[in-house]
Amino acid sequence: MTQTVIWTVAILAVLGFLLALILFWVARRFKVEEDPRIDEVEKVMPGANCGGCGFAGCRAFADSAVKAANMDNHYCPVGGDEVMQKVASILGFTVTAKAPQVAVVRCNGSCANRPVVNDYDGAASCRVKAALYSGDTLCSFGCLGCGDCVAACQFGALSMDPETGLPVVDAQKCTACGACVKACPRHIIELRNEGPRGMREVVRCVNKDKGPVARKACAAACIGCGLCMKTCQHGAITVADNLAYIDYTKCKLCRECEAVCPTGAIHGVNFPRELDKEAVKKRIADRKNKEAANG
Amino acid sequence: MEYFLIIISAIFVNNILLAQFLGICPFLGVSGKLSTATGMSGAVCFVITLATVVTYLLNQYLLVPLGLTFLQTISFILVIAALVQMVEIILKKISPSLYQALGIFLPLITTNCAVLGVAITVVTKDFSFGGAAPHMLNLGQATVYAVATSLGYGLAMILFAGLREHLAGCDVPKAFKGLPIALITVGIMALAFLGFSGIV
Amino acid sequence: MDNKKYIVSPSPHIHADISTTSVMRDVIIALSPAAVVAILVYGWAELLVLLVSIVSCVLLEWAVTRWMMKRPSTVGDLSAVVTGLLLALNLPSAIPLWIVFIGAVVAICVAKLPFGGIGQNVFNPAITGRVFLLVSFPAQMTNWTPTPGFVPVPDAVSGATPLSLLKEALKGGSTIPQFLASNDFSMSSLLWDIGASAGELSAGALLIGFIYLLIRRVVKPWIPLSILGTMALISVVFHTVNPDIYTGPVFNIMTGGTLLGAFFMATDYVTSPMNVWGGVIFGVGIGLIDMMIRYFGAYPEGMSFAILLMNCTVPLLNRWFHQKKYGRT
Amino acid sequence: MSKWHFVTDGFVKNNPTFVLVLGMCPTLATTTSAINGLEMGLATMFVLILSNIVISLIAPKVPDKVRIPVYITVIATFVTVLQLLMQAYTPAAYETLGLFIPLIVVNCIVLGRAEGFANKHGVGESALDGIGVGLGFTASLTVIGLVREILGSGSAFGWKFISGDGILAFVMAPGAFLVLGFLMVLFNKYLAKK
Amino acid sequence: MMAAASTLKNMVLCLTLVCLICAAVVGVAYAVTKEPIDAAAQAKTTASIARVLPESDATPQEGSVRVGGTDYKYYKVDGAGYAIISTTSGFGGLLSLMVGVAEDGTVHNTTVLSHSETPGLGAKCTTDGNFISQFQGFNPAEKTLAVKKDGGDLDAITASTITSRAYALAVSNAVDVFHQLKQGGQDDE
Amino acid sequence: MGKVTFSRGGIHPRDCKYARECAIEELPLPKTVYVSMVQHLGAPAKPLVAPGDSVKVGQVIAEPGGFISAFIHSPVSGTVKGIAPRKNLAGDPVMHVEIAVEGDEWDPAIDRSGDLVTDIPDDKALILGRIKACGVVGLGGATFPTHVKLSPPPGKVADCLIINGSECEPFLTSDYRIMIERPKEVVVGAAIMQKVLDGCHCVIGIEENKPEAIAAIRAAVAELGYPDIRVQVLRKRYPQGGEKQLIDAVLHRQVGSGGLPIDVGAVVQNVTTSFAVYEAVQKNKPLISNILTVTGDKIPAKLQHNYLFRIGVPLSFVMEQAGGIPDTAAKIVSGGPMMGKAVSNLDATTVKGTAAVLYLSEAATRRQKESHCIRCGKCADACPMGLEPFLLNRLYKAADLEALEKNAAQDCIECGCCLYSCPAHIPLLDHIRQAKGQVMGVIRARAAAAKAAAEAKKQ
Ligand SMILES: Cc1cc2nc3c(=O)[nH]c(=O)nc-3n(C[C@H](O)[C@H](O)[C@H](O)COP(=O)(O)O)c2cc1C
Ligand SMILES: Cc1cc2nc3c(=O)[nH]c(=O)nc-3n(C[C@H](O)[C@H](O)[C@H](O)COP(=O)(O)O)c2cc1C
Ligand SMILES: Cc1cc2nc3c(=O)[nH]c(=O)nc-3n(C[C@H](O)[C@H](O)[C@H](O)COP(=O)(O)O)c2cc1C
Ligand SMILES: Cc1cc2nc3c(=O)[nH]c(=O)nc-3n(C[C@H](O)[C@H](O)[C@H](O)CO)c2cc1C
Ligand code: SF4
Ligand code: SF4
Ligand code: SF4
Ligand code: SF4
Ligand code: FES
Repeated sequence: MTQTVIWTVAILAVLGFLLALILFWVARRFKVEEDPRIDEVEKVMPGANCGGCGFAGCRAFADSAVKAANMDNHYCPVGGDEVMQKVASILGFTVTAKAPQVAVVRCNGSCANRPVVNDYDGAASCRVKAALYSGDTLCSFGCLGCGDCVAACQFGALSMDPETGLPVVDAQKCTACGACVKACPRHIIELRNEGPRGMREVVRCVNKDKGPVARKACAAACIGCGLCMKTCQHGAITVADNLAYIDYTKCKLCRECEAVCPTGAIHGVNFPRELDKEAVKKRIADRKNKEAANG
Repeated sequence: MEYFLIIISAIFVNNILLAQFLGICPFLGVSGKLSTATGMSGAVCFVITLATVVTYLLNQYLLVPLGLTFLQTISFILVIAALVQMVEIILKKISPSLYQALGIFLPLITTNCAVLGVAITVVTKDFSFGGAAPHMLNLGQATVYAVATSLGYGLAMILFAGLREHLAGCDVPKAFKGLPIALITVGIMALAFLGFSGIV
Repeated sequence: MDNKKYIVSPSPHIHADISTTSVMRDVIIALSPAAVVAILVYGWAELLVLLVSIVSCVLLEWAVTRWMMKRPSTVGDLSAVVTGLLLALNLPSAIPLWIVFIGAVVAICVAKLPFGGIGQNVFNPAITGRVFLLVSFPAQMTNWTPTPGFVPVPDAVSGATPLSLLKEALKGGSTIPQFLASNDFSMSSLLWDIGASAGELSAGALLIGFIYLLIRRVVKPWIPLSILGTMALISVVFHTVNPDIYTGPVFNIMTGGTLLGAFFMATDYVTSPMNVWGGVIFGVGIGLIDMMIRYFGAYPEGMSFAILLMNCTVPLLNRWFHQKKYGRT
Repeated sequence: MSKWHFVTDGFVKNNPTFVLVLGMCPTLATTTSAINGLEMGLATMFVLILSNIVISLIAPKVPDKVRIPVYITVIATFVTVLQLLMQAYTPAAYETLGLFIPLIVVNCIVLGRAEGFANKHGVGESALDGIGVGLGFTASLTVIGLVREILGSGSAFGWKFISGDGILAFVMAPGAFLVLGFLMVLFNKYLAKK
Repeated sequence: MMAAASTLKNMVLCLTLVCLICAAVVGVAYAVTKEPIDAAAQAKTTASIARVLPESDATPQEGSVRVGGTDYKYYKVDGAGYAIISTTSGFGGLLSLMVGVAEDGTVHNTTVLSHSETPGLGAKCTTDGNFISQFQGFNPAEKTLAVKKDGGDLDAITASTITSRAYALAVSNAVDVFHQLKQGGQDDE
Repeated sequence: MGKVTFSRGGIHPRDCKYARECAIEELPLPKTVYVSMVQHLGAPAKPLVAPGDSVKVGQVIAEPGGFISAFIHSPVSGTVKGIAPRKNLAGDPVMHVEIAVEGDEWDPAIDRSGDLVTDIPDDKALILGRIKACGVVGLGGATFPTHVKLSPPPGKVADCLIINGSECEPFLTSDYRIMIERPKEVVVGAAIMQKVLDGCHCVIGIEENKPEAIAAIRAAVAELGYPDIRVQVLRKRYPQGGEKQLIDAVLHRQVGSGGLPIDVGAVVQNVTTSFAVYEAVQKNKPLISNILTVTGDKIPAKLQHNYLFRIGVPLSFVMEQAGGIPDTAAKIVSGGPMMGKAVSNLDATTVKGTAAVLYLSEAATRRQKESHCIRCGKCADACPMGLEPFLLNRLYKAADLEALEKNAAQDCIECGCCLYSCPAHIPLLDHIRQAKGQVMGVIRARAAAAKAAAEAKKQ
């Protein structure tokens, strides 16, 4: 009996000893060097593998970031500054903070605003539709309504509004990965700074037709009249090709443009109060008068 | 003839995955892609064969003479663990791409029931093929049994990986996505493999 | 000009007069001779089996797609009817109807809908149903006692298919000549296979249906031909070597589920390879496995198992075999 | 802070069968009846608790390269002890569960918990985790066994409620996979949401 | 918590140490359970013998005999008969029975020691009362030990002819062993 | 020689050539025409006139905008009103020259007589120059500038000119009418091109469902006695007229992926192109008119026409002249039912390549609801290029560009056989067209990168 116990102990001890020895030798003989920071960086990445950073996935990003000289070409929109800070600290870089962004739909051609003039019967895909023709309304710039952007968003931030037939962004879920921007064949979606408390001023139109043509196609179209540009005191608005555009880095959210737009193409979002157009108009008029008096 | 029957039996009739339920975790885990599945099958095949031979010798020439067969479990698993770790280290050096693909599953070969299961089965079970009297396998038969069993593992794995790659493109209802549909697929595969019953 | 909304779509602007439903309707038409013969020979019992099978398949598909998967129902495409029909033709007429229902549940709710429904299942639903029943209810599934039919038939063998009787005898150690001597039927009467599943009943009816499918270009002949060819080849070789224990080619092709399987079940689009050569390999595999089971396995015949097993290989065959492209070598 | 959740997590959030999907082999092989499932679950739990405790104790001192061999040795020790005890005191259960008792060594749950939990937590938490996961495993196996027994043999915990056979496929290999697959659907649908 | 470094010394030391301790634990466990295990095995054998042979006070005597090239283990119980262990190939693997043959050559009872038949089919050889009871008091001199399909007098388990056949063969072999033992015994005396 | 056809794929749609008996009529002139600057493959043409200019019929109004581009001539006489973007068929803005029609005064250099001129100039350069100056482009569908096609790149030799008279699409009858009304001109045109290509063989391929055309062309060939021109009867099968298929059918050669017919020694030209070449070379008449068929299903016979129309006439005018849009029309297609473009803008103008105005009824054209692919393989059987549309469709959805290229998405000729045959009504071609575009983009980018790399190396 004791003999059994002794043999047991002996065999297992020898076995353990031998195996440890062999393992150690093998480990030395077949050593592989790999930058351990790749794993570390990958660990802090969000792991969505969405490609929003321009790399083939989170690991590819990590792999490249570790080799990079600085962080200029590496930014993960999903993880945002928080993650980038962590990555930078692992790699010993500094990053400049980027303002959080969000996807913005620049078309307001709802069924009510834009009459449908033909009956599209092809594959339900904006890409296919855009390649075929200018669309089932007279606006050859606006949303085609087949929801390619919705399909492209892997964060569930987009959905088609059944009433307007237009996509809506859920700013809470949007990570600004930009997949929808790439998916939209009409270039309607744009990434913009989120703005203070999410407040933004947007021209919700991309129609570059001349005023009357645009107007005929869509009641909510920007007709390129330039009133907004003239009104804006901050030089945030430009009009090119009959279309106004608000530079979100310059916009001070005064909402004067919104008040003067004759077609209502300019929209303010997330403002706490509704715009009192008349009051603003009056304010503008007063200012103009004063300027006229001074000048 | 007996070798032939061992092979048929181990691959088809008593398929290690579909009839014996050994090594299911990596089977479910790495079968998503055909290339990975093939690599994993190769690795498992190699480890099973090696482990079976080593443990067979260990049992035959050490444990049995000393009357220590109760040490089978513990000593076998030690040998297997060391073997797998060796394979892992070597693979990392020789084929980093395969190593990448197999990821966490290489260490899991250690905890793959198939390896220990075959090693234990071979030294504890009587076999009888083609009307021969029940007997323990000799070293040659044990080796053939191990190779054939792991080929059966590879066969089921590769077929399953093919099916799963196909399923990835299917519009599987949400609740069934992933493992449930994979399990149902294996279930029907196991059903099909029952057709071989009675052949050996 | 006017305000009419004209249709706009990419080309082409016309479509062949064909749909999933029309294809399935053709299969149903092709199977009806066999079903009619079965009803005539096995009477009300067979009719009930057919009805229960088809109705359960259709209702289950409807209910599950609508209420559980919350998708538009697909019963309109008639594929559930085909499944029900083929399942029924694979069962003995004397089978209890609740077992038929279980078969339908397996076919539709296990083999078809969890995979996403029509076109996406990897295993042939009817065969999955039948194999499940074969494994689960060995006694009932091998009780081939003929139920009273509407037309008198000669030579009714009772209780078991000639195949299973033969298998029993061979397993028990006797030879084919001994078997024939001890039973009062001849080899040729075995071919007029009365104690068999409804679908196995009449080679003629099945052949007519298959020819119809060929003419309507619903199926191509490569898969059935390679199955039957392989079986014939193997039988010839084995039968020549030892006629005492290995049956010959005509027997193997005419008995059991061979024809039904080769013509109608191995050709299911969804669960067979897309490419001609893939299909040939698929067929050869089925023939091989069926003969292996017939000669060496526990079951008297293995068409269902063989098809189900080869179903597993379809994704790989589709991956390996591709159509020859224009202008490329 | 209550540590009770280490135990309850094992049932739903960390359910070894339906969430972690580990230890599939015994799950499928030994669940031909509710009792068998229960026995297997308890046997596994025994090893799980003890190895969790011991590994949480020794983890800090184990060099990385021999970590797995060491853990496995510890687990194998408890399995061998279990084998001996079962042979001595519950020989019938030992026979039904057969090969799958020694295979507890390689049950991914045991090593998985050792690697994933015990070597990062204290003794007490590890023990509780062992209990929780062990109970979760036992519960899952018993449920699977029960379903298969009811469908396959027409009985529950050995009590037969129909005469004759059940649907035999459910006691065979295919039934194991199918039942697990469908139960997983139900689990995901009704429990995992929380 | 940081693991100790993977130096040769640490690795070898750690693994050896763990093995040592574990071995000790296992060894002790073995020592402690050896007796109960033997007792359990003994109990099982005794129980099996008690099932297959008429009640008797005599202690079974273990023996082994070679019949037709196969070794059979048996227990002789004085005054009751022989309990013979007989193994054949069933459907799924080996089927091992203990067959009790009374002194008069009739089968007293049988019990399955181990099998790997299909649950629900062949596995019923352990539970199917109708099947098992056929062997109780079976007199091989009067009836044939084979299933009806093979021209014998036994009803097979439903849909499990192969298992039933193997069972019958095992019993029949045991009877042969009994006769051999009887002859041998007479020779001895 | 018996009937020949291409070696794989293809479909057999119903013929529907309802307008086959309608003789070619001349379409009256509208008040205004709009001449598009994009009437050919390649770069848009550059206008040479200014508003207020007055122009004669046949006067050059735009010059080629690049190597692959063509001259455009005024189809009418009158005053240029404006040069401005105008929506084309698809509603996209394209530069048009608007001309108010005044009378019908032709450029005097044009021979307007109906006499047949059979003497072919000897000078190859002269012929090519005339073809180019007359703005002849292929009228078989792609509107590829003909003079470019007739000038094989150095090192490549054409050994067979194939004149494409298959007109395999249902409904269309314009090529058919040309063949039976002007067979001799077509044959002379062929002989001219034969000469340009250094006297190679010439085969005129015509599908078997046009026996009259076969007879007429055969008679013309026999009568005119040009060497080495023969008529080849083709079996009826769509897309017999696709040049890759036609070359396969006639010469048993297959053009490699990404290759051109000239790579296998073939040049393919449509019969109406041949007619246009005749008019350009022998009559100095620029390509300012073409034949179009107005037809459709479920429409009265009186709405069916074959018109000789002046390019630049709005479609709405054509339809008005033809008797108005029938009530049964649910879709209006410019071109055939397989390859034509659906018209979303009825005011779009005709261009050189316009071949038909086709009215399709709701029942004939409405796409049925898409269901799941049943893997019947009918699409793959139908594909004349040997592609596997079901697979391409799946790969497109998975956005697997690499696999798409491996499975030759770029080889698709957009014939539509796959979509036509699919019992599950999957919009295969809609997706494959996208896939093809994406793969072509990748291939082009790769080629450009390779070229840049090679150049960088040189320096
Ligand atoms: C999965 C499976 C398991 C089986 N298991 C057994 C078994 O355990 N015992 C047995 O005798 N036959 C078994 N069989 C064989 C069949 O039931 C066979 O038909 C039967 O043994 C002979 O038929 P009969 O007994 O009805 O005459 C099995 C068959 C299959 C497919
Ligand atoms: C699918 C398909 C079908 C075609 N069918 C015809 C046809 O019927 N007749 C024809 O002349 N060209 C047809 N073409 C165009 C030819 O491929 C080729 O471009 C033309 O014959 C060249 O002559 P061209 O340059 O004179 O137009 C078809 C092209 C495709 C892709
Ligand atoms: C970019 C490009 C270059 C081409 N170059 C030639 C050429 O050099 N020679 C030639 O015979 N055809 C040339 N082709 C014409 C094509 O072979 C083909 O006839 C034309 O695209 C119309 O074919 P389809 O109607 O079948 O589409 C060219 C076409 C393209 C798009
Ligand atoms: C030629 C042909 C054969 C078919 N064979 C079967 C069959 O064997 N079993 C079955 O369930 N359905 C069959 N179907 C119907 C249908 O394709 C099948 O249910 C699909 O697997 C459902 O996705 C067949 C259909 C066709 C067109
Ligand atoms: S809405 Fe657009 S940018 Fe925002 S997460 Fe979705 S795809 Fe990305
Ligand atoms: S925004 Fe762009 S992608 Fe989205 S539905 Fe409109 S057109 Fe399509
Ligand atoms: S459209 Fe393209 S893929 Fe479809 S049949 Fe034609 S060539 Fe093939
Ligand atoms: S024709 Fe349609 S249903 Fe058939 S394989 Fe092609 S895509 Fe699928
Ligand atoms: S329990 Fe995980 S592989 Fe067996």
